[in-house]
Amino acid sequence: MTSLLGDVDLPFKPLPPRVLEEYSGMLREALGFKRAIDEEGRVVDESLLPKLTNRELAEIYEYMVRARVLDGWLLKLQRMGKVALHAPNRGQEATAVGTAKPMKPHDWLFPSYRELGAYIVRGMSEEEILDRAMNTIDDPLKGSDFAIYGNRKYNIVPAPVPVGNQIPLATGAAIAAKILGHDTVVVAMFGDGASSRGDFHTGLNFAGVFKAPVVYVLQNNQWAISVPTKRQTAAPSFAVKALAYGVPGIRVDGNDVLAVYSIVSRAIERARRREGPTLVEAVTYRLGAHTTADDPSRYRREEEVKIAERYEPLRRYRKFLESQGVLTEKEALQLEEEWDSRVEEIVRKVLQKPGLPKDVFFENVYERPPWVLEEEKKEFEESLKIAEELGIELEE
Amino acid sequence: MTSLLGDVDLPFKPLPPRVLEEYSGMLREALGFKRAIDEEGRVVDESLLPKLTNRELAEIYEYMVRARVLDGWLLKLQRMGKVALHAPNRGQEATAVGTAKPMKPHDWLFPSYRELGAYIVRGMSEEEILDRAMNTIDDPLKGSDFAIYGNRKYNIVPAPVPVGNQIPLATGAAIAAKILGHDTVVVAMFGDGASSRGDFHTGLNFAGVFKAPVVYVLQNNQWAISVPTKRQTAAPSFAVKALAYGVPGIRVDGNDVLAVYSIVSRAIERARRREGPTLVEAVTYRLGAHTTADDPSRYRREEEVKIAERYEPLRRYRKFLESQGVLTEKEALQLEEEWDSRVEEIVRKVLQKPGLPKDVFFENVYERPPWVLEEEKKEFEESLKIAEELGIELEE
Amino acid sequence: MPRVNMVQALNMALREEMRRDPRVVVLGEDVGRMGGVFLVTEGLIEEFGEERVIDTPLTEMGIVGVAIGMAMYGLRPVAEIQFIDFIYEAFDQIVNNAAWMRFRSAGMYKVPLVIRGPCCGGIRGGMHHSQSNEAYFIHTPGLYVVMPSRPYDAKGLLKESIRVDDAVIFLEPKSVYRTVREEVPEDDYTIPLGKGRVVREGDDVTLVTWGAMVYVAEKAAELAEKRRGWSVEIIDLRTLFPWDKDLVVSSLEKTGRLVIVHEAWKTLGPGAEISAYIAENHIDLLRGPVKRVASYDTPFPLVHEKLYMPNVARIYRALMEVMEW
Amino acid sequence: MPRVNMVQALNMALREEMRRDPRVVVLGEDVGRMGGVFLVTEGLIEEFGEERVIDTPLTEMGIVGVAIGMAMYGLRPVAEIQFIDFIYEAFDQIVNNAAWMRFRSAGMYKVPLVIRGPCCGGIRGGMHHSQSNEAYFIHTPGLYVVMPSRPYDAKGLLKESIRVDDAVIFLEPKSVYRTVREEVPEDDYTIPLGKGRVVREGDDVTLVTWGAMVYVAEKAAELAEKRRGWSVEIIDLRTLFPWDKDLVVSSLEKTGRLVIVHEAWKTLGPGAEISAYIAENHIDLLRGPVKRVASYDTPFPLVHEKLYMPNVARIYRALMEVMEW
Ligand SMILES: Cc1ncc(C[n+]2csc(CCOP(=O)(O)OP(=O)(O)O)c2C)c(N)n1
Ligand SMILES: Cc1ncc(C[n+]2csc(CCOP(=O)(O)OP(=O)(O)O)c2C)c(N)n1
Ligand SMILES: [Mg+2]
Ligand SMILES: [Mg+2]
Repeated sequence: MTSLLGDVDLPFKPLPPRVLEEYSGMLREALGFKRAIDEEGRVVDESLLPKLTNRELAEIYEYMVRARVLDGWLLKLQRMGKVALHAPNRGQEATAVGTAKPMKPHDWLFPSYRELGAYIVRGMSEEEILDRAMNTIDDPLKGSDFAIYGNRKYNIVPAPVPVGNQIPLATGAAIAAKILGHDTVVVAMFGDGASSRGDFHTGLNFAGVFKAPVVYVLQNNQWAISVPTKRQTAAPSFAVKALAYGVPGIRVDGNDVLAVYSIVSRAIERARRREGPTLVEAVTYRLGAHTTADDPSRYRREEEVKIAERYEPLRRYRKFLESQGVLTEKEALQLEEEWDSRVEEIVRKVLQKPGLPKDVFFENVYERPPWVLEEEKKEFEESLKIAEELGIELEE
Repeated sequence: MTSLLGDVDLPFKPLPPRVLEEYSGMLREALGFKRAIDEEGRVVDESLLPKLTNRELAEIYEYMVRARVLDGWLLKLQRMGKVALHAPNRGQEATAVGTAKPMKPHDWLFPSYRELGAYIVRGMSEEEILDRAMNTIDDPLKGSDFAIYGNRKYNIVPAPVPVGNQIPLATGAAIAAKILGHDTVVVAMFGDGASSRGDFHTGLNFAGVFKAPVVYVLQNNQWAISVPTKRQTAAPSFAVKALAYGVPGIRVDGNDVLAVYSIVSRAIERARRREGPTLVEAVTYRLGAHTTADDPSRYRREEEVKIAERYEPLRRYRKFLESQGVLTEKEALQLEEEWDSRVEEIVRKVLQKPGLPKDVFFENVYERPPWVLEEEKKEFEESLKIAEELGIELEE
Repeated sequence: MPRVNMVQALNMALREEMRRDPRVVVLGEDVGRMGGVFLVTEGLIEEFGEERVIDTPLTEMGIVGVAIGMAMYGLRPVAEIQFIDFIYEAFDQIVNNAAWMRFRSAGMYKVPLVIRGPCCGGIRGGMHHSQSNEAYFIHTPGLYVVMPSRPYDAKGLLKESIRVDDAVIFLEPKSVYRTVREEVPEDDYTIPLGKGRVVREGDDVTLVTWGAMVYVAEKAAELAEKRRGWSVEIIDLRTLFPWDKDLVVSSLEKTGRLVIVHEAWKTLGPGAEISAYIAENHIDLLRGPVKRVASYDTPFPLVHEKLYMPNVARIYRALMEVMEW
Repeated sequence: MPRVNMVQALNMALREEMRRDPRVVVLGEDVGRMGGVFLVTEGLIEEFGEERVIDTPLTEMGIVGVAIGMAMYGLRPVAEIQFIDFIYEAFDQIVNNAAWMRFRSAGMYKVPLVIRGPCCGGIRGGMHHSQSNEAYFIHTPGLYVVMPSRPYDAKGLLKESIRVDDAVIFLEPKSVYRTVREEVPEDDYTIPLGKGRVVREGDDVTLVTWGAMVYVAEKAAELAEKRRGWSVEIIDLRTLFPWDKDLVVSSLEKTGRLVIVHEAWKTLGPGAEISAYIAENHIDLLRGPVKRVASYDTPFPLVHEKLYMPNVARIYRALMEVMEW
């Protein structure tokens, strides 16, 4: 934007040619498609192979496996009536893991609800996730909402259920880090549907204006419940939306964990150097239902899902690892079995835990409860007594 | 967006080259600067000269003069305490007139609060505008808000005071026109500041997705009260924001009435052919204060305004008209005097008119007032009686 | 007459109105191909096509804002908010445009719009799939606010809401969606806005409620009758603005005692207005305190929701307090 | 002690808190170079720089959303809404994040944020520069709601609001901004949230109010005293959530009569809660009806605003109704 304040360079003329040039470059990235390996695990772009040790490469695979195994268990537990709702992660493990892995522990993550892999990378255990999902006494979020994870211990802010309203928060946290002189970077994750919300607009606009050290990872999994991307926007990519805010946008194969890792880690470095925000569009595919309450056969063809399976992130990464001599197919599959039995054990343990106390919802409304809540709590306690006297079961 | 629904063409690949091509073209328009005549009234782009008769060319000038004269009167009346608030239009007459002129009477306008020229082109008289500004008995909006004009007679929807929230309404009206098979086109006008609101985002996004027959004219007058454009967005132009929605955006010299006319009229035709929406960024300059309540010396340099005066739309258009033999300088200035005395007379008349009835605000809340309002109206009437009995003046 | 549940009754209402009036359109997230997450709009896209049953991008601000523009232009849109808890992004549009466009334009433009969506708790939906936020809309001049408790009313009230020339917030207690079935005529009938109904007659105390709480109140009333012999009159308001004060007052004339039960938060919940109205205009009728049983003033919890919302014990306790005063 | 007006008192509060605590930042439209349209933030950018006094793009959703993120990260932002009438775009952020983040995160994240802005009528500002929309926030669990009526309170309450570890909606009656001057200490003092004050003692009737209505109520009370000999006790609540029920109840114990006066719309305005609370818990204290004088349930009009808002005649009428009951 032609500078005006304290400057008399008036804008009644074309923009300087360097702007068009810069924007043409940004456009190519926003409409491109970065991948390091193809769907058969073959390297297609060396420059996108992160410099990682074999051990680290294997670790990335293990995170993806853990996410997938846990996802399966959450589905199972939901069907058993032990979990209120679950949003399947299957197919999106590469984006979650590839995004979280390059973050430092003190960086902040504002996730959405479909990123088990990211939580695990940042240190959340299966047990904690199951405590949350089943609202045991150890639920770190004390029964406050469903399908949502977060814990300050890992600098993971609990996701909002209202889609996308974490985006300006992430921007604000990043601006705060900058003001305070911290070298923290903030990462926000959300879906293609979230891009339609006002929050996306204001969040990215502020980030552009204030050069906030934040990386937005938009997981374009092709669907927002039953709404396909072409109903979400007429733009040819989501990455191109960044250009509206003077922010670079880059489209990447979200099922290629290495490409996601490389692109996100560059964006994080850029943010850490205080050069500004980036929007990464990770092209992926939601292989499962939207949530356990959803029946996708109402709106999408099985055929599409079958084809999408070919691009599924674990298989291709496994092939890559094998080709690099990091892990054999057998070792890889063994890992899955191992984690499956480990999680089974954890599930058993968590199922034994008691639930949250009855009055838990009176906590954490204010730092100091106002008299209104104190009076209400008294009424609450009396009503429990009355129920007992009457011999009625309130929670049936 | 790669089509997915009922289509198995999965997006794990770069976008087709034609998309990049198309978008490169859009980018050039969005970062360009269309002008038909330069600030000395010399033709610089023949292709942007609209095919208009001399009579029509002169008429356009007259509209601009009327807007300017009326603007002056509103300022004067505000200083006299006769008008609550006025948002000066000076410097933006070309955008207002150039936008409204190519519209058909049955097209709908969703304006903002700084477009006297547009209201006049669409048939609103000085008298009506003054009735509104002074809330006489003939105020078409019956005292409902200040600095806002509108009348269904001319298909002008009263502007909102909350900046920008007319944008999705315009989109919705356009979609409705399309559904109903009308050939109506909708035009929405708003400022650079409005582009930051969620409404801009959702309004343009829906327009892109549903190919709504709507033209958005963003008047980039360089300021949103004291906030310069570079604080509003880090994007190099406002037009480029359209690309986020799959919508063409085009940057035009908003002080060149002919360029605005040509570009808006092409956008209207495109919409009328049901080929989709357009965002026009009209680059202009707010020569006056933000409103009569504002003191711009607190935040901008007088020097800037002086330079901007050189680009002022009436002078340059006058030069053009003279060079084309349409109107001499003298005739042009005479027109101004003529309108000034005409408006003076109208002001005198309007000043004589009585105000609105005391209970006017009970009207038009609902089609049929619910009992709550009926009871309140009774209380209201009683309170007037009590005031009389007590001998107190309530409205001092 | 078919025996249908509330989802089916709402679907009937939409279908009939869309057949009757080509200006009626439906829009929202997943309302088309999918038929809505609760299937209220099921089958409509097949009958009326993509132009009248419109799947939208994910933004409540956009859905409502665009629907207002449609309504002003001449359509009669019914906008679905997938869960009413998500309506807050649309708040500016609802207040400034849906509610006030008529006033702002001195009656030149009207907004015949229905904003409908599932509300209220009872399905273990947590913070954002359980709210009863009607108070925000009742407080806003220019809106009608409606909440049916049973299929018959749902159909008649939705049809009326679509025909009214002002904006209506139409709240559907989702816990009732499939749990109550009754005979619902296939004819064209409507129920006027602003009229409540007596669910259960009684002489000792008037209990005013709406939505799913009608059923909880009935249980509490039965218990109170059985245990203490108290005779509780239950009124289902159905419309929350304007509420049926004549019905409430005439019941109070008989009972002299008032309990209000709602799922909305207690502080400035709708019960506050009803109580304050009585204290202002009919205090002479009161033989004791006016008790409100409401959700506690905390965000809606995922766990123990039945303890958080009004339940039989809480209502019973309130009845005791007014009867034994 | 300097004699200052409310704008100056607010400016003092901001300046002192910013000096005391480097985490305090100010953001909003035109708050920087311009010092705010009412000059509440005048001079702050000169003293604290662009990083702590932040001019923002034009979006209330963005201002509030970004400020919430800042607060969670460790700053203590004061976000200005240029006129509180424009807050609706931020509603989703206020409810879901400012008010509920503590609950959503089980206390792991807090939002020490003040959202402040000019409210209320009396300056002929029309629909969108005059609203008293505090009821929306009072109804929302998790927020404090504050409205000072005079410079001294404005300073002490704003300082306290900045220090509180929850989100505060801080409403400034703009008609008082420059019309009332009084001595305001330059020291560091705060006024606790939740405490009202007795503006005027009296025995016959308790009048509860806040903001600019305190002055109108005083005039009405004087008139009532002079004409009828009625002794009116006026309470300025100052904090609207949680409101000072002890002060109101103890006054009622003396007077037995209650009138509530506010600029918010009557239906479900804050007066409804106060009245309902009394009817619920202290009906035995009441010697007559509880009257509310409030703005009518229509959008705020540009013309005849003094007839629309509570005025001396309307308050006098209410006093008559409770005294002569
Ligand atoms: C504001 C809001 N509106 C509606 C919903 C209901 N809803 C939950 S998830 C979802 C789709 C989200 O799509 P996307 O952002 O693409 O994320 P994905 O589920 O694909 O991961 C919708 C509409 C919601 N949670 N929040
Ligand atoms: C939602 C909202 N926030 C704040 C304001 C106060 N305000 C009135 S005009 C204005 C600036 C508008 O700038 P722009 O959109 O560029 O239009 P311009 O005044 O330059 O014509 C502001 C902040 C408002 N009217 N509405
Ligand atoms: Mg998605
Ligand atoms: Mg501007």
